[in-house]
Amino acid sequence: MINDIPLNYFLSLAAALFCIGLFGSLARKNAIAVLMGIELMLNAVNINLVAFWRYGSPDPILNQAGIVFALFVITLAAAEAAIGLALVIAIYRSRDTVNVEEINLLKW
Amino acid sequence: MDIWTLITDPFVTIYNLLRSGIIGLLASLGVPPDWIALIVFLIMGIIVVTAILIVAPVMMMYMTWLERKLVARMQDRVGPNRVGPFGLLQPIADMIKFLTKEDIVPEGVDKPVHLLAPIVVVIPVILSFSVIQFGVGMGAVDLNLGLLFLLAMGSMATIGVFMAGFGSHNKFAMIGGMRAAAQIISYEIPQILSVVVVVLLAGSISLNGIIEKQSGLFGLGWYFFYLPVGPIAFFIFLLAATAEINRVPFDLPEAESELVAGYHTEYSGMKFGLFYLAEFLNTFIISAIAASLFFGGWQGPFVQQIPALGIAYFFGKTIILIGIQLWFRGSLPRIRVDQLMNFGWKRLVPATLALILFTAAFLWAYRVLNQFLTGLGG
Amino acid sequence: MLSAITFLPLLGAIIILFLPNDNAIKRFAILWSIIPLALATVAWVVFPTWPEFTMMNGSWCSPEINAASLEYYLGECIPWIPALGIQYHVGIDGISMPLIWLTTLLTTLSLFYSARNISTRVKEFFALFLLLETGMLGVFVSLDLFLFYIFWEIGLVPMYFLIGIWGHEQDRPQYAAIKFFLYTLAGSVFMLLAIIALYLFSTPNTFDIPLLTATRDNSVWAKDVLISTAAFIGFFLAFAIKMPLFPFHTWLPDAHTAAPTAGSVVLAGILLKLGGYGFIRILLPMFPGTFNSFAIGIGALAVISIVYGSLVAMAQTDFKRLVAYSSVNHMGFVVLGFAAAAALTNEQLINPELGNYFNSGATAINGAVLAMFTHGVITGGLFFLVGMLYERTHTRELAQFGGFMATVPIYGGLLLLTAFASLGLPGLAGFVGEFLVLRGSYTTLTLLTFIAVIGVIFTAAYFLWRVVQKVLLGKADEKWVNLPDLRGYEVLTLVPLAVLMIVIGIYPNWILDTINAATEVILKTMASV
Amino acid sequence: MVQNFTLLIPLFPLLAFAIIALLTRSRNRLSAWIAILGVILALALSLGVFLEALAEGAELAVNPFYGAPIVWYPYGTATVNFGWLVDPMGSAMLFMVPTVCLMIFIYSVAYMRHSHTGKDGHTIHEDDPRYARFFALISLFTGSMLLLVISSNLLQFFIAWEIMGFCSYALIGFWSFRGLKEHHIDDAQVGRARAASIKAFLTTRVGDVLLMTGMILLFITVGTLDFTQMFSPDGLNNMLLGEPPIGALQWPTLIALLIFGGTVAKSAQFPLHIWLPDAMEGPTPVSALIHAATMVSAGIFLVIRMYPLFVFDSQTGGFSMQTVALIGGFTAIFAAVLGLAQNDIKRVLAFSTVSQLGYMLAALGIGAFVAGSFHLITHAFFKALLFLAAGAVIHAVGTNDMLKMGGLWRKMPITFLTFLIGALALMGIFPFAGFWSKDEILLEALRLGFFSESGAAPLVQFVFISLATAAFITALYTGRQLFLTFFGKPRDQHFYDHAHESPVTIWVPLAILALFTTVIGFWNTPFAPAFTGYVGEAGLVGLPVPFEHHAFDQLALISIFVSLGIAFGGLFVAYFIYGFRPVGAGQPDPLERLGIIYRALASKFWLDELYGYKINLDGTARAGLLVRFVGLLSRFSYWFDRTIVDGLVNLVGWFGRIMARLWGWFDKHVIDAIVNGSGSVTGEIAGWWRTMQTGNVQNYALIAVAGAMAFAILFLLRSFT
Amino acid sequence: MDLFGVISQLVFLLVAVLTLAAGLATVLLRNVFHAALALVGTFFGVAAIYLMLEAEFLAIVQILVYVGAIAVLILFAVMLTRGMMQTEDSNINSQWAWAATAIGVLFVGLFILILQVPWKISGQPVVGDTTPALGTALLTTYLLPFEVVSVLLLATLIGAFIIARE
Repeated sequence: MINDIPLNYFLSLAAALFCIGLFGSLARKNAIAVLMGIELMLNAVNINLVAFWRYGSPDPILNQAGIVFALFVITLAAAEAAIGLALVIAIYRSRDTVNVEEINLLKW
Repeated sequence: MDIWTLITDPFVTIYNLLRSGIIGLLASLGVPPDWIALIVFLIMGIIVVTAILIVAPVMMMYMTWLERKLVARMQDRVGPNRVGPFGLLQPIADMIKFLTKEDIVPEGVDKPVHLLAPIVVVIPVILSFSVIQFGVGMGAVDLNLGLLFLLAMGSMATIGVFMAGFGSHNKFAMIGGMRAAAQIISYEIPQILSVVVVVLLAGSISLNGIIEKQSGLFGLGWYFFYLPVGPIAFFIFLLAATAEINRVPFDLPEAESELVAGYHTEYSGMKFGLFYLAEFLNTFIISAIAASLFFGGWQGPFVQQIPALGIAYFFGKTIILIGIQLWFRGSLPRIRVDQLMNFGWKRLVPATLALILFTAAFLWAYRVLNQFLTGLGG
Repeated sequence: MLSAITFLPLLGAIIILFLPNDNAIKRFAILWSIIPLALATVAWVVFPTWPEFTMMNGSWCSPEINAASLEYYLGECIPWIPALGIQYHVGIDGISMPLIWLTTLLTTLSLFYSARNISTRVKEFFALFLLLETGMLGVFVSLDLFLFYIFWEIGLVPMYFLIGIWGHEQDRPQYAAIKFFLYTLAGSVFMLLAIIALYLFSTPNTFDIPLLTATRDNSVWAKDVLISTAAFIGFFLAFAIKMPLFPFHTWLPDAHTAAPTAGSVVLAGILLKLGGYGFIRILLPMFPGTFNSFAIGIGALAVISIVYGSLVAMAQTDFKRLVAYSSVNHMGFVVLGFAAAAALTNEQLINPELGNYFNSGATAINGAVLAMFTHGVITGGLFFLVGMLYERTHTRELAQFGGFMATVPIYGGLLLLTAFASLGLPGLAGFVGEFLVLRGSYTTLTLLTFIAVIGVIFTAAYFLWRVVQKVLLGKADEKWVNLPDLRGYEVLTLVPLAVLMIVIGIYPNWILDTINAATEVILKTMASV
Repeated sequence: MVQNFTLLIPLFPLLAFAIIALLTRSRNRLSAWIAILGVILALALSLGVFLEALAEGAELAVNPFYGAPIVWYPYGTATVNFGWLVDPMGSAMLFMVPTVCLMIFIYSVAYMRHSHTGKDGHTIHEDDPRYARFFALISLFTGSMLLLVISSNLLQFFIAWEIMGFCSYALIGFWSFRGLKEHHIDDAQVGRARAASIKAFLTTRVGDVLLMTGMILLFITVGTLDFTQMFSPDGLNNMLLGEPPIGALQWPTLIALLIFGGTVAKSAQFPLHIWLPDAMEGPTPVSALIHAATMVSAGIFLVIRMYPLFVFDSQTGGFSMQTVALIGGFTAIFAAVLGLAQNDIKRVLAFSTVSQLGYMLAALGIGAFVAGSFHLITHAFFKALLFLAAGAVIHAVGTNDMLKMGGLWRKMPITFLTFLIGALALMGIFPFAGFWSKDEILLEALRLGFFSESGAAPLVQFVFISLATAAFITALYTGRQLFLTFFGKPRDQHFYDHAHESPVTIWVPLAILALFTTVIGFWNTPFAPAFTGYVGEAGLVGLPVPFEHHAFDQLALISIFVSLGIAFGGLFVAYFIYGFRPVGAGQPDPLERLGIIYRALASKFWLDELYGYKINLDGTARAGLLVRFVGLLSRFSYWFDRTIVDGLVNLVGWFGRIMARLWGWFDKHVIDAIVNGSGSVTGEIAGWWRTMQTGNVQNYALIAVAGAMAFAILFLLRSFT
Repeated sequence: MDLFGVISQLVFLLVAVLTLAAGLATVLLRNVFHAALALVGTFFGVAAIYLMLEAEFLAIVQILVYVGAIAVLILFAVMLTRGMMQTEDSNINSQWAWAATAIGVLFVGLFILILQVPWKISGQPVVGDTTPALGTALLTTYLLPFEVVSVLLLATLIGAFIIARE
């Protein structure tokens, strides 16, 4: 399988997905959309990790660092999503909006 | 290939015969080997899939019939007996009803979501059929993460429910969707943890592996009889699974009395039919899983010798479990939402965690004792 | 042992902070101050007899420091800041032993006395007093310049408060306290510069006094004239101010008149000795050459302060100022003694054929150190007596007293004894010190000693004239008819001092032996072989 | 055998002093007896030593009873030891001092009781309020005198000398303070006593300082103070090695003179005699004890002890012996002359003591060592007798002034008789001690001056003449005193009938002393010079050369007649002036007719005003020029100290304040400005950057990404180029 | 390139295109709910890629966790803040142009980087089931991160609860 599809494919796919995610978080007005963008970015990272595991790891069975790391990233993503959304809901409840541009209390 | 194997294990042998036949055919046509492999793979795949797609709806229809018969019996009435002998043709009548009914799409509905919802609900259930082992070697595919796959499919249902609830632009639907999602999420944990108990005992996640571990002693090898842990795990799994698929004691989402029909109020015709299909198939899947995990799936006396018996055993056990489920539907009242949540989080989750801990400790002690004895002996 | 003596008072001070009511503090302070006194007495009695215990055993410092400080007894040495060559190095010899014993004695007596006289802010008073004791003991005990300087400063602060807070209002205590503090501080700043110069130019950069003395001959700071003179002047200024020597003495009368009785007893009794101790511990052994070249000048200053001190004392109308100036006079003798010893040229020290210069040098130093000790005892007694008089009459104008010999005979008797001891009547303590100093300094500073002798006459004159005549003799006037005589505790405070005066006067051998041993060592170190 | 207990002799009186001072202060009678007991024990022990010394005989001088056990002053390697030394002259003193002291102690038991007429007329006898204190002080004095006599080294000698000085100060000033309730002495007497005591102490202090300097110089040059080793030949010689301290003066001369300075002060010789007359303010036993017998003689004893030094000095060309003789001779005449003009009975005796001491010094000065020493012993007895008798008279009559007395011989026969014996001894009439010792001195002076082999010594001749005239004047004033007090008509009736015979405890000591005065003379008559053999035979400690002694020859006979003639001549002249027509009540002293001379004599040649301390009768006192100058000097130095030195310090303070204000201004205007400036600049810049803070999270994220991008690009470029 | 290789590449391209499309949909769709659903689609795409990289366990965990939990969470969030939905004018904020350019440059840089960097390939075939080995690895070599993550999850649980509480 792997000798058919070169590593670069996966990496470029991950890069693309990452950029889409980044664009999502930078350009979207809705806070939840921003969080979704972040989720995308994390997934892109995961793809990279697994790809490196699969192509780069000398002994895929024993040395599953990539997979483990991906697992941790997933849990982290879950935690981040939970907290992020909790915050968004809290903000929504207090300021009745999730539009990021309106949440600018720190403006000078 | 001889007759005896055909008799004892008809389906598998037919499948193999067919498969080798095609290969031979293609080889004779001079097709390059990898192409042959590809084509054979595709054909056999299609055959198995169609087999499942036929068996599953039929099963579903006759489960509806069974359900209505049993529940009627419980409620001291006869149940469908007009359409065909003992109402046997009633399901076909229902089927025709679903197909012919007008499919109303209310206005202001989030069209794509609304339309996709039933499909997203049904697909996971059908996918989970691929992993179930109907008989000895008679599973579409034997993933070594089979059980986990099943659980994953179970958790996908939430999205479908959400889409149905959300997409139909109807407050009742939305609330039903929310409740369903909450219920599925919170009962997913106890279900997975109870399954973990079995995985601990069996030491493998693939369904076949678990079933093979339960052989011996005329059925006493089943994990149900693995005394301190077995029955409790089964009971918790059953409850959690029932809640997962919103069956009776926990059928809050489409509770008729309060929310008209829950998340599938706005659906009619074939879309509602699909929801109905998904519900019943889910019941079947739950019973099948329960049967394979706790009652040894196709395990039974002489199954090695006559693999065919495996199918009989499997279907027997599953039907009994479906019966229990239907029995629930007939006798248990619907519980309130807070009771539901309380029971799920404050009773089941701790119970299953304790159970896992206990089993792990028990296994460890057993192994140490074993080593000690052997060490003593050696 | 030594560290115990030094830091026990500090510990006492801290404990006092926690004691609840006043008389608990007073009782505790007195009892607590007896412990260092007992330890010091044991140390003095025992220390010549236990050579092995006394030497530098159990010290963690570098071997050459141990080698250099063999003569110092009860030595303890722990590297404190090894990077800078600073050690917590303590040790005593014949010279510092009597002074330590005197410090502990005078502190106990002052605490005993002030227990009944101090009523305002008792806790602070006793805590500060014990802190002061630690400061003073520290100076006598430390053999490391850095440590010496620290204790020197610690001694300063409590004294400032004692004068400032408990001083008598009409004598401008604040002005006196600040003047005292700044004056001494200015001096000690020069000393600090000198210490640092020594540190920088000593071959193994160190602050250790024995080591510096041992490596003096071939070390840069001794050979280079500029550095050694600058360092010498730095030290000399600090000690001269503290002594006080003639031009630097103006802080003393103000400080004394303002200070409370206990304060001025300790100030005169011990703080003045710090300067003297500095001369003998640092100037003589470390700068023999420089001191020699300055000897005549310093001798002249000493003689001036003797004569000048007694003359000015004669003109005083305030009893306490008179006693203060008498201290200037007595301290003049001490400096004269040291100057005489320093005036001995190197070869006079080494070969004995030239005439027993070594012995006369030794007599001078013996006399000076003993004079310090006896001055502490006598002036301490005098200040107690002045304080007691002030408690009763609330005035120190000599003119207003008279005929006390009849009205308060015990007080009169003790004052007579102390006055005669102070003016150096042979048979009492004052004479011994002065006689030895004069005996020692005649050989080297003959002319100066002649003038000093005149000072002796004036001392006798002003004391008798002003003190005994005005206070004791004459017709007792009605104002003081019901003057209460000395109470029990006051007599008890003065008795040990009186006994000391008489005993030292008649048989001074027990102190001179201790001092003599150390003087010979100092003189040997002075002679750069 | 007894001799190694000699150290205990001074111990008994000192112990008595301690006991009285500390314990029996309140009980007068008991402390009196303790004091007397102390002296008796001392007397017994010293008599023992004296007899043993007599047994030893003359060669005691060569190896005297000596012991210095106690290590006293360590200095460098050597030490000064505390011990005792008894040589012939010492033993003689040991005999004389305790006896005289005992007599005085017994005498003062009664003397210190005052009587005054109480409210209801009859006289009340009660002890002096500080009765015990008196006995404590005199026993301390006796103890220190004995310590001085037996001291083995000059330092011990000096300490005893100083303690005696203190005792004399305390005793002279015995009545220098008076409690409100006491009225046995009036204010004038208190004032006078106070001034006299300090005058005495300071004058002796000057002498002490000179003595101390001499002692120290001796200590340095000779290296030791111990009498036995002090005069070793090489010790004395290396005195000559060093270059002379001041001009032509040699070391030995300087030291000798300094030591003689001590004697001049202590024995009240010419320049420093001013304190003795005023010392009469003390109680009479004190005057007797201190100013007759012991203390003043201590000065002479010092010269005796240091005689080898004086001899060595004169042998090596020093002039110290001549100065001693000169001062001695001059003082003899000077004091005698002054004695003539005194009306106070005790002052006359004081001046006579001064002149007699001058006698002794003159004898020692011209080399008549033995004669001088013998006169010292005899003089102690009859002078003590005279003083005690005078005391008895004062005690009885109540006043010192002779012009108020007269015709007392009938009221006080025993006192009169003893006074007469003492007076005759003083004048040098035949059987009494005074004659033998004075005659001996005149004989020696005559022989050395006019008939010695080494030719006439003009100085000695001058000494002989002055001593002769002094003898004549002594006879004159003694006679005057006799006639004024005892003979003639009582000039003041009130005092006359107040007089009464002195009680038994007073006239018994007088009798004993009178006995001694008569007997002691025979110890050393020209015919049987036992004393001369004993003392002079083997020379002195440190001067083993024996004094040459001439047998009795016709020169001695001539001198006997000469001295008798002088004595009787003086007496007749006195009789002629005072006895023949006794002075009436209220009449002036016949001598006043001499006019200016009399006034000069009466006011002691105004020396007090010059350099002393004039104490006038009413108790007020005015400092002499010298003392006032010292007072002035001290006030000036105090002014100097306050303004110049303190001023300097305050100046620095003031200057500091000025600098402080300057610095304050500089700081505010320059440094502060800089600080504020920098503050506002930063504020400005901050303003610009603030706009970046849009509050929009995504802007920040974008900027972050852009920043990361920039870095990435940079990194890439660098790694690829 | 044998048939199998070609097919696998084809499949890869298909999956890649689908995933990216879903990604873009998530980012660009005006309706947040639809975006959320597109996100679910992306998750499935990523799961598929994991399968292609023979990491089955991870694929299933991806579905189980992402689709099962996080997507639901996001949907919940969307639903809870539903009030805003209707007034959605444009979902793109003002700075999208800048963001697009920066990200474009970023993507190009990354792409060049990917092509340039000589990745170390060690093409070992994956034999047998990797899950048991993964299990042991998690609880032995990576025990500490495992525990830390568990603590993190606990903290998140409590944190989210407190923040979102009424």
